[in-house]
Amino acid sequence: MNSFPWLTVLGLVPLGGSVVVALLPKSKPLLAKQVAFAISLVVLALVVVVALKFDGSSNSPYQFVEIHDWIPSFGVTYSLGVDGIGLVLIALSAVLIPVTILAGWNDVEQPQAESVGSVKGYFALILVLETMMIGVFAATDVFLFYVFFEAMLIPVYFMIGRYGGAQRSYAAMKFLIYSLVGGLFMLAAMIGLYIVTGTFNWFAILSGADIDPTTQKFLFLGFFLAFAIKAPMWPFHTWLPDAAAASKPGTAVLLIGVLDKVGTFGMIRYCLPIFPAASDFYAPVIIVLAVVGIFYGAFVALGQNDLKRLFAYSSMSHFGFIILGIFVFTSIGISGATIYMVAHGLSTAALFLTAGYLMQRRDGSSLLSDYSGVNKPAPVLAGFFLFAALSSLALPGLVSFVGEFMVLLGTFQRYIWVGGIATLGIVITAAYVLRVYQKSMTGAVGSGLEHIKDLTGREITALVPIAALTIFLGLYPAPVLNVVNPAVDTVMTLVGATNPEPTVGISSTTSQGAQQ
Amino acid sequence: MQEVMPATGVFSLLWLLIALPLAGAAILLFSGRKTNKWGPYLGVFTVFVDAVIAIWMLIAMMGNGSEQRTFSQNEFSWMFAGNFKVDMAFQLDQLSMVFVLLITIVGTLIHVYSLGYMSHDPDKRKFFGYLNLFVAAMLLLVLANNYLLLYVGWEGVGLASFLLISFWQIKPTAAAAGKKAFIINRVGDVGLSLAIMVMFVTFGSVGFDEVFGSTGQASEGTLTAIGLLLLLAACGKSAQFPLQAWLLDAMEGPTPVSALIHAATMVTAGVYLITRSNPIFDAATWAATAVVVIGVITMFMGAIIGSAKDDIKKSLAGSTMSQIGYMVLAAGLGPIGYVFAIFHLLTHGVFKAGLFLGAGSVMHGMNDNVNMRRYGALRTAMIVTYATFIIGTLSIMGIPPFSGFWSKDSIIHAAFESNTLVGILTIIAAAITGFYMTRMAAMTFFGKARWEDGVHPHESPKVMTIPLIILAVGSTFMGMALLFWGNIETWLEPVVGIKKEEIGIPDWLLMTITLVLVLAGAAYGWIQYARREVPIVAPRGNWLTRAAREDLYGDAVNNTLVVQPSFWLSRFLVWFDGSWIDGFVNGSAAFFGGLSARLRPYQSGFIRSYALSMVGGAVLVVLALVLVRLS
Amino acid sequence: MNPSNYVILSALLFGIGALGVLVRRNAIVVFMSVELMLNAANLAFVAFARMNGNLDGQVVAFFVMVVAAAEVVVGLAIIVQIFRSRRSASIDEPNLLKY
Amino acid sequence: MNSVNTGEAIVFWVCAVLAVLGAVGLITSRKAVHSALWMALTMISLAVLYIANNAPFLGMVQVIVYTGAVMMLFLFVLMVVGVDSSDSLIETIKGQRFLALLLGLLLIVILVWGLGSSLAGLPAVGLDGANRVDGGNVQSIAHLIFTDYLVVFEVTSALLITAAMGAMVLAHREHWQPKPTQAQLSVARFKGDEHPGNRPNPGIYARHNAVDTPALLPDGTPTDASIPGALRARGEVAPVDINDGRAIEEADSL
Amino acid sequence: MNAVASVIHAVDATPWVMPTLDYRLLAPVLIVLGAGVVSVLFEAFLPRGARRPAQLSLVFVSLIAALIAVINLNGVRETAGQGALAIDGPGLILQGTVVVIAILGALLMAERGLDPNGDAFAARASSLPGSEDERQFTARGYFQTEIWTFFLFAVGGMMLFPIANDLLMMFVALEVMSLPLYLLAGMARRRRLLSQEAALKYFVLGAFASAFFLYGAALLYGFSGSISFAGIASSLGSKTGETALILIAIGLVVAGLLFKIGAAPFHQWAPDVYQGAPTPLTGFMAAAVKIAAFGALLRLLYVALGGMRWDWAPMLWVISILTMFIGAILALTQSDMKRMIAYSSIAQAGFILLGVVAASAAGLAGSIFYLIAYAFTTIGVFAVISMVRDENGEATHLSKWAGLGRKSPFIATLFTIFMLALTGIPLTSGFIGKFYVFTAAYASGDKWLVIAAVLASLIAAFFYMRVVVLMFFTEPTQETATVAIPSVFTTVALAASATVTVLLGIFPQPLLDLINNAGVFIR
Repeated sequence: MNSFPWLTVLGLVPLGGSVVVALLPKSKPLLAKQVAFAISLVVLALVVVVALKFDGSSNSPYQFVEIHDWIPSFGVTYSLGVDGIGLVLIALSAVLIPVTILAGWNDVEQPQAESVGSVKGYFALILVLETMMIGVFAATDVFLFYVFFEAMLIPVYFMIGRYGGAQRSYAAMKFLIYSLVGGLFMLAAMIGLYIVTGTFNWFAILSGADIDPTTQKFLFLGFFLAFAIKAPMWPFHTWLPDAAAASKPGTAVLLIGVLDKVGTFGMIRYCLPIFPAASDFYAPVIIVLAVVGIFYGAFVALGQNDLKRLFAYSSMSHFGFIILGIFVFTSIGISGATIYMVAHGLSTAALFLTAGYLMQRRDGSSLLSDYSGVNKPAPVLAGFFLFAALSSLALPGLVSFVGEFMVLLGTFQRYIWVGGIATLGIVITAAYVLRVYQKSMTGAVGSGLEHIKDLTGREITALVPIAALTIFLGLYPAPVLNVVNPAVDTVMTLVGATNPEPTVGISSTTSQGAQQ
Repeated sequence: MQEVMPATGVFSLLWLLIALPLAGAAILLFSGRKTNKWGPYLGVFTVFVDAVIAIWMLIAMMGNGSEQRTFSQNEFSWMFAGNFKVDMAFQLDQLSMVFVLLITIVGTLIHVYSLGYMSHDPDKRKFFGYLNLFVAAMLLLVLANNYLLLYVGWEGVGLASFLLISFWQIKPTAAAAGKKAFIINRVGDVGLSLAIMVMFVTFGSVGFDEVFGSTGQASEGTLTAIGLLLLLAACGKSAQFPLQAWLLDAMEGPTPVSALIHAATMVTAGVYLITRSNPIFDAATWAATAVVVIGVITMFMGAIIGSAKDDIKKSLAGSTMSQIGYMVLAAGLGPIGYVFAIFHLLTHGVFKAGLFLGAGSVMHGMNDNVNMRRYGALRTAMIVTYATFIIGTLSIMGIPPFSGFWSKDSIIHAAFESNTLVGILTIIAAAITGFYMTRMAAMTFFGKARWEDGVHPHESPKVMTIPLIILAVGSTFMGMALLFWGNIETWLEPVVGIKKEEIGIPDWLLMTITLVLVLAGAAYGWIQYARREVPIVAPRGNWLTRAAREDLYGDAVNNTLVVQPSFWLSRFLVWFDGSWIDGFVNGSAAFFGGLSARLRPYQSGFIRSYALSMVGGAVLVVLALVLVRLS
Repeated sequence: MNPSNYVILSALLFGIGALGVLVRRNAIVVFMSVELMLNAANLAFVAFARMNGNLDGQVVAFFVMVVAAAEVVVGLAIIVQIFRSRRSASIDEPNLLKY
Repeated sequence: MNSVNTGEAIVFWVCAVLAVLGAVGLITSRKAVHSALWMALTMISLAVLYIANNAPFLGMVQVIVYTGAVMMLFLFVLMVVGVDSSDSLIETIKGQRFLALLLGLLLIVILVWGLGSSLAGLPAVGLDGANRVDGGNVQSIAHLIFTDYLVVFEVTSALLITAAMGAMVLAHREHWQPKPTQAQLSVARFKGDEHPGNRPNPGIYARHNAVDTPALLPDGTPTDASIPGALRARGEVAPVDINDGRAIEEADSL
Repeated sequence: MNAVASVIHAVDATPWVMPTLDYRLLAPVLIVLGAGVVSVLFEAFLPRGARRPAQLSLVFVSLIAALIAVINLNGVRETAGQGALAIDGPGLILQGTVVVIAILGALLMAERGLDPNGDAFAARASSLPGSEDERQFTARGYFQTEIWTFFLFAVGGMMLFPIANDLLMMFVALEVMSLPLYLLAGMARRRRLLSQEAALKYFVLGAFASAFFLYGAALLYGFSGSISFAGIASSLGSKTGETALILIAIGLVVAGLLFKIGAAPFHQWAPDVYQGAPTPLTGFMAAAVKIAAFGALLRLLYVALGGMRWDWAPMLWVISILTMFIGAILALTQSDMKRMIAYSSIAQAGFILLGVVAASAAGLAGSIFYLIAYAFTTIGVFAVISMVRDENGEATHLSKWAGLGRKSPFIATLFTIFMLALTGIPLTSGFIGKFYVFTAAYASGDKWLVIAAVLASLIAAFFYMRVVVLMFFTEPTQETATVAIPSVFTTVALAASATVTVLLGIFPQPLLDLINNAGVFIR
């Protein structure tokens, strides 16, 4: 049964769907939405099937492997396969896409002068993006990965530029150019890798000879820059606030919720295993930048008046945690970072979607100062907003806590002081998240907000899966951890890192014994 | 070491203790308006069932030998990666048991009381939902078998506290108070997080059993660090100095909340944490000493603040701080004090709940006015409230035979056993307690009526007074019951250990001195506030009064040291991000644009200039070739 | 004297031709300068043919003359065309396309 | 002929000087015609030098093709464009002249230095051998052209066709209607409104015979027909006092 | 003296051996040049009305025949025409590409459906701009069909250029290619003054560059005593002295060729000529000249001067960087579409030079792939440019493209694909091309050159994407141009170029196989 090309099918369904949607008549926007939504659900169903078929205890970390020659001249293969990390992120995308479609049902429909694209175009682009995202997470060929990595920019570019707000052209351009900065340097590094290893196939690269450390350091930078920009890591972040502020909430969700994960995913998948020596060499710098990012993002978020920018900066802070978790080279850290990616995807979705609902009720204003006391007229909206906020601040019991704590613990395990300092970030996170909630939702009802409608059934329906997943995985993250941990162990082996042992007493084996 | 028993029989319902109120909360919060009608009753019901189960468990537990009273239930693996593994597992031992009882029973009473208190609130359903959520989180806190799960409950109660403080969030002050509580608590949470991390790094586990089992192998420095971090956590949750500032503001919440969360249960979580971690503190003397110091400081701060506030709830909140200070210092004393810290915690939970509910009842009758200067002579208007409140007052002052006497006296005794200075300080604090409680009672129930126009004090409905009565009964007899019949010392000993030391002065003398001082304080309060006219506008007062009214400048200090600098930093970084980082980005774009504009004139359109550059190019090419060859 | 002097002379003529292109504004004169450069090349070819002892250089020079003739025809046609439209043979005049 | 004998040296030096002189003249004369003449001088000098270099065939071709055909074409176009046109000496492009001189001289210096240093003392093989193969320079060149360089030779035809056709397309004005014959023209002339005969010459019978002064008809009235259209269009017609003529007549009659 | 003596030296004359001409090898070129000659005859003898159909048929038939002839030579690897031409894999691929691009270019040039008044070329190049003659010719439809003669000759020259195996052939091919283009550049129907100016600039500068090339060739000949590449290559190995001579020679020859590919600082003609020339011709020229000239440059450097690699590579290094950056930076502030694409083509030339600098088999293959990819994309770009019009003809000002995505989403999408390809976004041919040349350069140790190229690509991305911004992210205004409906000619060309652009991005392997199997230049 494994011969069935699950991943290819998975990628082709949304692609075909986007063509169908794009070919629908312009006069029937509703049909386009329905079709797009249906297709996204089909993809989700397929992903569920794939996830169920995935064998977490299997010895081979990559499953559903398909390898075909693509460009033999360059040693490029069309090679797909997922490990736990990839699977989890594909699942995240598959969940967020229908949610986004549903939540953004009317986002591009209103007679807004600013938007220039057609309704069906937006949904077609979302589906194209889904293909790219699946591809990027499933690629087991560096070249193929790069192709998806770069091609992914285009649908997003259009989603921001055609359907965004006031500054959309600027933001789209900034997004694209920034991404290309990383992408092109990565291209250079990728070429270097090819020169050194003579192949692009992931498995072949890994089984190939070790790259000498000097070359590693050079190539690592190319890859890392691309991922750092995508992630975004301080100080390569300034595209994100602009992009988030200019895009529709749905776009922002996909952009920050999934797309940016490609950056951190890339670090785990490519930077660490291929360039272990370089990763080790640069880790201190990266860790410092990550910690700076955590606090920088949080403090800037504290001073923002624009909701979308604020969330963008908060994401930047969160990405600081993720990157931190990756580069401490502990199983806990990397597993935590992966969980954090999922958690962040969900919490970002919740935040942006609720904020989007809110903004839609007030002519799209994203200024925090335009809102107050929303809780009174729209308690459900406020409730979801609060939930999103809590998810963002990593409340224990929610999946974001699992990720954050594991990241911090993993960090602490390796670098006590860094872990200690990073932990302080949770206070500032609480400060800015609650500040937003307090300012917008509580207090006297702001003028113009007295009669806003509470969430409709459709809007709630879009949020419920996110909330449910957030809570479920918060209390029972095992489904994710079960598949992620073996993959992380593989990464750890490849990077040649070992987990620090407890300083006294119980060794890892006995502790497990004690807890059984 | 205690033997860990599998959770069979009634103990297999451990998870249900948490799940019930959690389900209640979920139903109440997510179901929408449909449940408005019966929702509050569901909220009461879940907690009540919990209380029943808890009592059943207590009975079952008492059936076992003292070494077989720890029951553990492992649900599933929660977090795991590498050598890290945390289970979703619960553990019920004697210490947890008393907390479960406190939480469920007092919780039930307060839920019932709230039926009346919140009867007119449109968001009543949500309120009960939050209360249920709180109960669930609090139970999780005390039932967790490892620190990380405890942490979930720890933050969960913080969340519930936040939600309930800002329940009337249309009031900006309430919303701000909720946020403040949450953020300050988060500071404490950092301590807990770090403590957990240190434990993991040191012991390779965060389970109670594993940590305590290998405490002896860790260095004292590590243990001190863990202890101090746990203390930080306790400070946050239990409003101890220097993280005390949120508690007074937390009185913005509905009064039952203040009673349940900010008096009886949640704020005592810090004490639970320290007590629970007793093997660590026992091995880390410095940390234990710090606990005592913090306890003492807070004990006095709370007392002083309580003495100066005219807001009945804030005055009670000050008192709470002070009493928790007692508990904390007791817990800091080590095996000498753990039991009494818990003892006092229990009695305090009951009488302070009663006091708060009484205050709520008063407010209920006074149109929600909280200013005691506009009270007076209420003893006739609300007789049940008056009676129960006075019982509570006597109990907290430590007048025999009320509950507070037994527990507080135990602490004072223990303090003397440990350190005479601490002992003396506890007695002084007790005296101040006498003063401010008398002041409160006097201003509220005695003296002349200073009511505002249109206020018609009346007794609260039965649904509110019955819990008051029950709590008053508890305030009266619980101390004796626990001490003599329940034998709390032996009950808790397997968990926390116990140690007795001889002290220089005989027990009766110590007790007498304490009582005399308390009565002196009470007398002073009586004279000041019952005999004399209480001015409606507060007099300026001396510096201490003024400082106390400003919460001893806790907010000012926080603002100056933390809040303002944060905002400055934030503003600076916003500027920096826009002008420098983004400025660099846009600047480099502008640079190339500018370069382009600067270079364009060289494309002058003149054939001859083009030819010139071609000649230049040829020369360049030739020179380049020559130079390469030469080099 | 050495035959290489011919080459030096050709270099000189080549340079002068290039200079002429750069400084003269009459399109026809500019074009003449280009022709001068071609002639310089021819001279070099001829001189090198002698120095190398084969006739390839001379053949090339011959073809260059043919090419140059064709080029002259085309070039002058273009110049005449421009002159008709603009009534000017200045090479600086057609200056609409720039930047 | 490995080295250069004195006679050739003399020829070289004379012709070299003349060639350079011509080249310098070419680029320094203000008038394009002068430039062309200077260029002719260079061409002829080069032709001589070709001959001196064992390339008699090329020398002749040079004279015929260059000095004959190409230079004539240049001059012809110069006549079309305006023989008097001369460059102004003021440079209009900023920095052009300075940079041109700088780079031009640099180029010359590099070339002369480079070639001089490379070639100095290099023996020349000479062409005697090569020419002898086919019995002479012309034959040898012909041999090469029609064997080794046959393809080039053929391809050159494309070049020449292009050139011829290009010149035709750009310069030849085809008519969009058939050219009227002489007969048609005269018929048209008499059918038209205009006076078929000659127009009066300017200034006839007028006091002035300047072109802008209208001629006087026999009856003494002035007629604009004598004035060139351009002037008429510009309104630059000198006023004529009709009485002028009379006055003269009267004066004569007196 | 000697001169006279040599004339009468008819002593030991050897019998002439008839040169062998393998017509099969020469067939592609001969077909096209022969068609050019036939085309002249058509002009001379056919009635006006019959000329256009006849010429078009001739052009397409001959080009397709030439293509077949090229394909027929698949696998051939020998010299032809007494060593003047090298028929080898790379040469044939370049030749074939030139022919295909010529077919597409011819389609564009033949287009008459876009403008009611006719094609892009002046009815009479000799008539004065704005004169009654011009009006009458246009109105009567007396179009010049001589353009097809020129076109065929130019194509013939382009086909010769990359296979020229000696300096003379190369020079003549250069001229055969260039002279018709000089003429054609001046023949635009609209904005004729600009067109004539373009022709003059192209011509004068082109002749100037030819002179440099020629002089360099003379010096090369002087150095090696041979004009054949093989002879030059072998002399490089055998001679050690005369360093300055060979260096100067290389410099001048290369400078002449760099002019044709539009490399900085020999690039300045390109924007002016591209802008002024008739758009279909610009498209053809931009694509095909680049192929031919790069082919020639590659052959010269790899075959004749391969031994001097360590001398010329650093020089080209500098030129490459200069070209990339000047092209990309100057394109940033352009407001005319054709001009912007011209600067873009300069930048692209810089990228292709990476492959040249690599001086390896991969470099050769990469350059060829890039050239092919670039050529098809460029044809497509100019096809679209020729279709975007307002009442004054082609609307090349960028502001007129604002909101085009709304008015004509399909064409705007195609144009976007071309822009993405030029940017080098994956799944387009441009990406594979960039990848290939970058890889080649990297493999040759020019790591920092790749980095520089990456930076330049980045700057370039900015202006390519600006077009997309303009088309898709901006509302149409009154000013916005409309897309004229083309006839089958442009449609086919556009479809072909778009298809190739995408196909080469997704399935490049067949072409890569072809190029790799072609091997290296014959020596």
